[in-house]
Amino acid sequence: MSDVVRPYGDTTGDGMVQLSFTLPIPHDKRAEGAAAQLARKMGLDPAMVVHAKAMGPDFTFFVVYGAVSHLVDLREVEVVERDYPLLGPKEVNAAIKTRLRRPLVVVGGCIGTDAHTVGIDAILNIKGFAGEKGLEYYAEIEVHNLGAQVSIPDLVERSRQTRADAVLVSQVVTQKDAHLHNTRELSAAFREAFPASRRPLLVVGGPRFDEHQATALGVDRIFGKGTTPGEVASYLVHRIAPATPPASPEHRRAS
Amino acid sequence: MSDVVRPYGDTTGDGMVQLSFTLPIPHDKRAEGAAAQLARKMGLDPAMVVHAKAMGPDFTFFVVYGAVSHLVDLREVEVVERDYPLLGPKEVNAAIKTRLRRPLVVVGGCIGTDAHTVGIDAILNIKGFAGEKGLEYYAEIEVHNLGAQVSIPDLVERSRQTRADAVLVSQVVTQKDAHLHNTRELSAAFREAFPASRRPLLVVGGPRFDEHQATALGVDRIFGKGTTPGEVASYLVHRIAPATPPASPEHRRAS
Amino acid sequence: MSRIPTAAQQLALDPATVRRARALARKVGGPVVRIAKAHTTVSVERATLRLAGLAGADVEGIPWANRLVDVVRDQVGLEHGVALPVWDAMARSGDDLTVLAQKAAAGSVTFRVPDAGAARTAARRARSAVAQGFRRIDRNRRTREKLIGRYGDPPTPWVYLIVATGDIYEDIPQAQAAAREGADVIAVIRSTGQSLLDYVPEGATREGYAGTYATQENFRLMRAALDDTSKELRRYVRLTNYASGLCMPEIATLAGLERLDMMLNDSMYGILFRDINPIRTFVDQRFSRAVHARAGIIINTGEDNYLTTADAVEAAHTVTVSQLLNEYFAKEAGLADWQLGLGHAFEVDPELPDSFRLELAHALLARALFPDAPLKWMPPTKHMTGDVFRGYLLDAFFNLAGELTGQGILLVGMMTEAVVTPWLSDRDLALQNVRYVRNAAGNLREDFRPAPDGFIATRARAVLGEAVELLERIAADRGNAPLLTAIGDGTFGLMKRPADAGRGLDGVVRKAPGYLNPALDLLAEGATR
Amino acid sequence: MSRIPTAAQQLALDPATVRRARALARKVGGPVVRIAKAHTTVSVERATLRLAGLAGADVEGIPWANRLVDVVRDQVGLEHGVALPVWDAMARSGDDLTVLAQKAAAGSVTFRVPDAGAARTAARRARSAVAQGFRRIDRNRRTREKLIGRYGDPPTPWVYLIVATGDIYEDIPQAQAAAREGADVIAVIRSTGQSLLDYVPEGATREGYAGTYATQENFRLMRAALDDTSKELRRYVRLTNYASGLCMPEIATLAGLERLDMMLNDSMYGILFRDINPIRTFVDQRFSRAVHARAGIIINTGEDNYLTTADAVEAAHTVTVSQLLNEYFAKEAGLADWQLGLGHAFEVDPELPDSFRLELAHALLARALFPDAPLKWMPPTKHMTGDVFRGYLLDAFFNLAGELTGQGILLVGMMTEAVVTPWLSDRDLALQNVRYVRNAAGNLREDFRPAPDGFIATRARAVLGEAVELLERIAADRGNAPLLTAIGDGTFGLMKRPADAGRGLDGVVRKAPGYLNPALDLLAEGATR
Ligand code: B12
Ligand code: B12
Ligand SMILES: Cc1ncc(COP(=O)(O)O)c(C=O)c1O
Ligand SMILES: Cc1ncc(COP(=O)(O)O)c(C=O)c1O
Repeated sequence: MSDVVRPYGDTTGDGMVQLSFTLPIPHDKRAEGAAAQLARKMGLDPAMVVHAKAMGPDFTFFVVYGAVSHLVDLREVEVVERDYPLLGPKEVNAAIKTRLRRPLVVVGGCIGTDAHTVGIDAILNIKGFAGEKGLEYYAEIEVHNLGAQVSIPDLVERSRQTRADAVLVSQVVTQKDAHLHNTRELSAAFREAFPASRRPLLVVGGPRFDEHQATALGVDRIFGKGTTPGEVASYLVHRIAPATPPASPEHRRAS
Repeated sequence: MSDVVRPYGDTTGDGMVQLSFTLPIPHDKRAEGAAAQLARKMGLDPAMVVHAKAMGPDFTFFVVYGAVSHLVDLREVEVVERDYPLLGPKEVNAAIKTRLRRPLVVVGGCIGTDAHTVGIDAILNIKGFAGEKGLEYYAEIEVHNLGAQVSIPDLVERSRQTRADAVLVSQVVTQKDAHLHNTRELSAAFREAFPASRRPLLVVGGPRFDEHQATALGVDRIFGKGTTPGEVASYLVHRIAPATPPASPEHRRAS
Repeated sequence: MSRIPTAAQQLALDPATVRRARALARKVGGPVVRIAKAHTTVSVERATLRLAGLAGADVEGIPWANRLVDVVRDQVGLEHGVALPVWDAMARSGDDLTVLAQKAAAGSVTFRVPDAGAARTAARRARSAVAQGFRRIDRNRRTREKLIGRYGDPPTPWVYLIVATGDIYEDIPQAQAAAREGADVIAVIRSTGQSLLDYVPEGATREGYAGTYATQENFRLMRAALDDTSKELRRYVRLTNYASGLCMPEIATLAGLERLDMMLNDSMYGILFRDINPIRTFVDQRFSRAVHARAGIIINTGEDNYLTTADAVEAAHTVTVSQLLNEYFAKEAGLADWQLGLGHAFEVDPELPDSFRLELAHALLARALFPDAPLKWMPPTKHMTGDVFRGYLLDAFFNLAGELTGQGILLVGMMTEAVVTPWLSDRDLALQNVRYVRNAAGNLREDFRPAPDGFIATRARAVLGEAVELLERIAADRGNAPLLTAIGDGTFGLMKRPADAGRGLDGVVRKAPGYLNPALDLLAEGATR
Repeated sequence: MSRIPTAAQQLALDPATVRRARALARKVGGPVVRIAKAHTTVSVERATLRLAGLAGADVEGIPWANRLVDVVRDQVGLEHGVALPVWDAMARSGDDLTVLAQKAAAGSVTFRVPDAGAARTAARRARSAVAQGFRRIDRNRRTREKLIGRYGDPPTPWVYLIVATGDIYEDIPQAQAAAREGADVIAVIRSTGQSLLDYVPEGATREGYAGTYATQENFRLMRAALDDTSKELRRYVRLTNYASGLCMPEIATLAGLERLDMMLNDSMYGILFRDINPIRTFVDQRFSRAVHARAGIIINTGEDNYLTTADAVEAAHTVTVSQLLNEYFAKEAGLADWQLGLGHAFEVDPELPDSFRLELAHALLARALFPDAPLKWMPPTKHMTGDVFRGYLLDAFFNLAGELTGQGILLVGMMTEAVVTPWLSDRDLALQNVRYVRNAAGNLREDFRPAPDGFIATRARAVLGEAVELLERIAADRGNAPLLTAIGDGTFGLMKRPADAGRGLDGVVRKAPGYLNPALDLLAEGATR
């Protein structure tokens, strides 16, 4: 397989894609031209405006098909690959027991006004997700699931009280980038509340996060849709109870 | 309304669009990254890969949502506007009678291997389209509908025999640009067979043509999806029996 | 054309079992009503003031109703209600309500619980002031009835669409566009987090997340816009919002005052999904339902929510139990059958064999149990994915189930359910879906005849059986409010919510013997003065 | 689970009317069969040579079969068939068939119509050569039966998917992908224009427009690829192509030789939609159907095509008439009920009220009239638009109708119908649609009980009535082939096709008394030598 590919409609290299959008203009010939203009700006050539429908007097909906000229260079794809070994519950427990020599403490919840707990529960509750048990199931992990709509000050407070090793936060509502704002606030608050060396690991998750943005948002790791508890547990072990301690101590608290 | 607009999801200016395509690569994290890369190249930022599905071992289908940064400039939209008055059947007949003083002869059909006659029939047959009668209904228009899969030499021949004023050709199959190839062949053949001054008007139509391409394809006019017979009749009168004869005689035959 | 058998006939439900289910709901709900009657809450008291015309907020946006109730509570407590102290103070100072609130907020009013003549005066004046609010609510109800009389009511299921931009000024054109495309009901979704605010924001708002704040002014703006559209379309377009969260009674009141037509209002949603204290919820709920009853507002209950966390097959009977409880509480508060938009949803895992027939079974069961209620039928959400094509397909079958089982209110599903709050085009496409299904296959109901011994009827009877069992298990508790015990034990939606915890508990006050609330009186009496 | 009544019971069809309809089809079809028996065509003769093993083409790509038949025809005419002159010449020269064809093309062979002993020798040798072809066809049939025996047959409706890239090497992976996703049948759509070619192209091809050329090599490549996939999936994946156009008999033969499993093969499609001469069509068709019968191939007829030009409600009865005629011609040619994939389609205007129920009525009527035929159910095409979401929705209801009415072969609809020939992803999405509908709602058939006096049954009976009327009108013609008159008058699909015009007429030859065609004999006798 080549490293450079194009979208595939029914023939290798045809570059075909489907597109739909609304323009805030009435439906007429000009509107169809405007739709074609946008499609061309997106790289479709030719762009076939195959459907246009007035939605009231001020908006028009379009469906466009066409070939894009862009090439996808697979060598340039950046993927947040799993950079830690995937462990089973037994291995996780054993690692914590032998290396950390105390339970690993996790505090979790949905911050801000977000009340979508199904995702964080999938990671934390015994019931788990996709056939894997959640972190509560791990004998060596102590889980404090604070549930929905936890305020950031409360979260900081509980992390302090419980001497949390890691704080796990879920954000599902993304309208107006709510998840990004909240995550930035979260990391700012923890940076303010803890000296770098004692700050718990900050892990956020939710279906619409871009996993590359961890650094930009000031957190240690982002988990996207379909995450399983085992991945999270393995990551926590890797960061908090690593096989060989990390070269630079980073921001791990003294245990 | 401003002259510059952006796609509209649920808020003015949000730029949101929906996109779907297939990449010829197996479904894994890299594939999702590749999909995001393509979306970014198309101008989506952020690009949310909201769905990815393996289609067998070699292909992956994606649905992407996101905001495009492109602006649509309505002033730059080119539209093939109707540059002739829309006439009713009575007016068309009267114009031909008084100005041409003989019936206007039209030859039509589907060329090449295309057998989709519904479109050309909609324009030519009495039954018509969208409530408008077809050209056969016009007393002053003489219609020769040759039907499906007419070869270009046959079409040239029949145009000569009938002394056609206009040749109307439909092309519905567009796979591998069949319609474009056929149209180019058509115009080449007519240019070869007729002196410029006697060449019949060449009109092509079909649902997937780009109306701007007439000159590029060497024809006089292109009609797209939803064309009605009245539009075509009005155009023919405008070109063949104009109110004031065109400044330069162009390629009209002596009558 | 042959007559369509009723849902109960189609399912061959045993009438004795149905009666038993209702009796159990009453048995379980009764003690909770007694508790609700014995308490008031800050929001009930604020709602009373709002009925009397108190509006507006201080510079920080805290409503005068909150400021006033807080001061009264600080000074004399709320166990006698806010009416006596407030109208007593007004009688003494001659201030109007707003001025009094402002002065109180500034710390310059001293309240007392009046007695004897002063109490009678205060009570009389309070009643007369609050009655004005009810008269406005009554007028709104008559206006609605007049408009519906003029335009006629749309056929069921009513097409119910949401707008959720967060900005009332984007919501309005989107709502109007949706109405033009065929929506019978527009719901303005609330901003995340509003349910936990212990005050109702003021004014027109543009900054909600995933929804728009419920404010009196937003209500007014949207109702006025939809009135315009109703006129244009010659079809009365209903408006919906949420009487839930910590301000349920006040929002119910504002809905009545601004002629909203439907309100989301569930007896347990706030408890389970917002961790609001159970007592607070039941007290607030009883007040708000009485207001809805008066205002001619249809409530929509929230059973669909259970199925977003629990499995729709395993937990099907919890939906039925909740519907029975919602019905009991609603009727107790004065609502009529036609006002009960009992909720349920199309949430069976689409991968399950016969999933569509399971949906039909569940939907028919609700139809059979509540033949006169305009059931609110909620679309697939949990099993929606980013595959918007598949989403459009599931929504079509949801629409079909709605038609085949005679649902009353069809909350139209969006293909982008798993992606974004609905776009303008999502709504347009969704309505096209509804229209096609209804027009092409709506009458298929005549040809749909599940056999009494068939898969569908058998499943429906099984769910009813499980519901009765669950109610029996709850009723078997020997405590003085078995339902509260059950809620505390995690019986519903797997959430444990003990009666002595949860948000808003500090806003609950046990009534003293002299407690007075003219709103409750006017509601109970159906009086206008 | 209660028993599902048959379609005929559900519709309360009058058995006498059904019998009358069949009798009329026989009356109308009979004279055409007599005409077909009295003629041969160039393609029938070429097919005979192909059965005897003649393959390959000259440098210009003209098949040796064409070259040889043309020379024979030039020299001695075809009224005695090609077999006698050809095997006579071979007997004389000792050449094999290919060498003879090459020499003939080079002009170095002189043909004659042998008589007496020479004729008997030629006839014997011809029969023995052609019989080899049939033995190969018979072996293929046994192989198919063995594979199906091994893997079992999929439940109906069989999922039928098209590939249409124009390039056999793109088609193959797409077909395999489709099979993996659940296709039971793969159809390779032909290039536009192939039907008007009076020869079958040779070799693997990559340059078709909107379809791939039907060639023996393409057949072989695709069948081999699908055999691999069948093995991988442990499910026999059927392969379909088109026995239509000017080379219908040859393509039918190649299909038998390469173990294709189904063939599009309609008695009137070529006449109406390709302006192929009616006599040519009926002669070619009779031969090709006899080959299909022998090969165990299921034919698919093309009634769906009428509804792309005519209105599906107005013209519903023409579909029924054509189905009855196709049945008559098919049985006359030796096909069994299980081989009759009679066509019909979901093409009612979706804007019409009750459009879905009209579809159900039409589909049930076909089911009732042909209870043992594996009806081929075609998806919406005419009313598909560029709105791919709406398209996906219509396809879902098409799938549902297929399940509710027990169709045999489900030609899966594509959301991009009005846009492009199907993309890989269209097929994947389409299969997901089928799977959902089948899994979620397939058993809804048990709950679907149109009342005998209801909309659906009434409509079905009305269509049958109109069909009988139309057949009566055709039969009333006093000419010697009323069906040909009717076709000439534009009775079907509004197209006038007189018997003495149309493409391929010059390839029709009236048989002389001594006409010999060992293929026809072997077919008639069911013999293997
Ligand atoms: C269930 C649900 C609800 C339930 C929530 C119940 C509950 N207790 O959680 C109820 C009915 C209460 C609800 C309410 C609302 N909802 Co809601 N809801 C959904 C729904 C249908 C499913 C979400 C879900 O449970 N997914 C399943 C879980 C397992 O997936 P997940 O969250 O992605 O989690 C996985 C990964 O992301 C990851 N992960 C997630 N978090 C974390 C955290 C960590 C640390 C890690 C490591 C991993 C991780 O691991 C999980 C397992 O793989 C979605 C639509 C959909 N189909 O997606 C809408 C949706 C999320 N809801 C939405 C909205 C807007 C609301 C409301 C705000 C609407 C309103 N205004 O009233 C309300 C209010 C809620 C609030 N205040 O936040 C929108 C959000 C739009 C957006 N993109 O901004 C959605 C997308 C629907 C829509 N299209 O409008 N909702
Ligand atoms: C009906 C139909 C058929 C019928 C045609 C019957 C007939 N006598 O025409 C039948 C069943 C025979 C058929 C066969 C095939 N079809 Co077809 N068919 C269609 C279908 C469903 C509708 C087309 C139609 O009638 N539209 C209605 C008319 C009124 O619209 P119109 O053509 O756009 O015409 C309007 C304008 O465009 C304009 N116009 C058109 N021509 C002209 C000419 C002039 C001079 C003017 C002024 C205006 C004008 O005015 C008309 C009125 O507004 C489309 C799918 C779809 N829903 O669009 C596929 C479609 C066109 N077919 C297609 C294909 C591939 C085929 C086949 C080649 C498949 C095969 N390999 O076997 C065959 C073979 C046909 C051939 N050799 O060409 C493809 C084309 C793909 C592509 N873009 O290249 C389509 C899009 C389906 C698909 N997605 O695969 N088909
Ligand atoms: C009954 C009910 N109340 C309220 C809400 C809204 O939630 P919130 O209280 O977060 O506004 C919902 C959610 O749809 C609901 O179903
Ligand atoms: C019965 C039948 N034959 C043949 C065809 C194919 O057309 P063509 O002959 O152009 O290949 C069709 C079209 O779908 C058909 O239905």
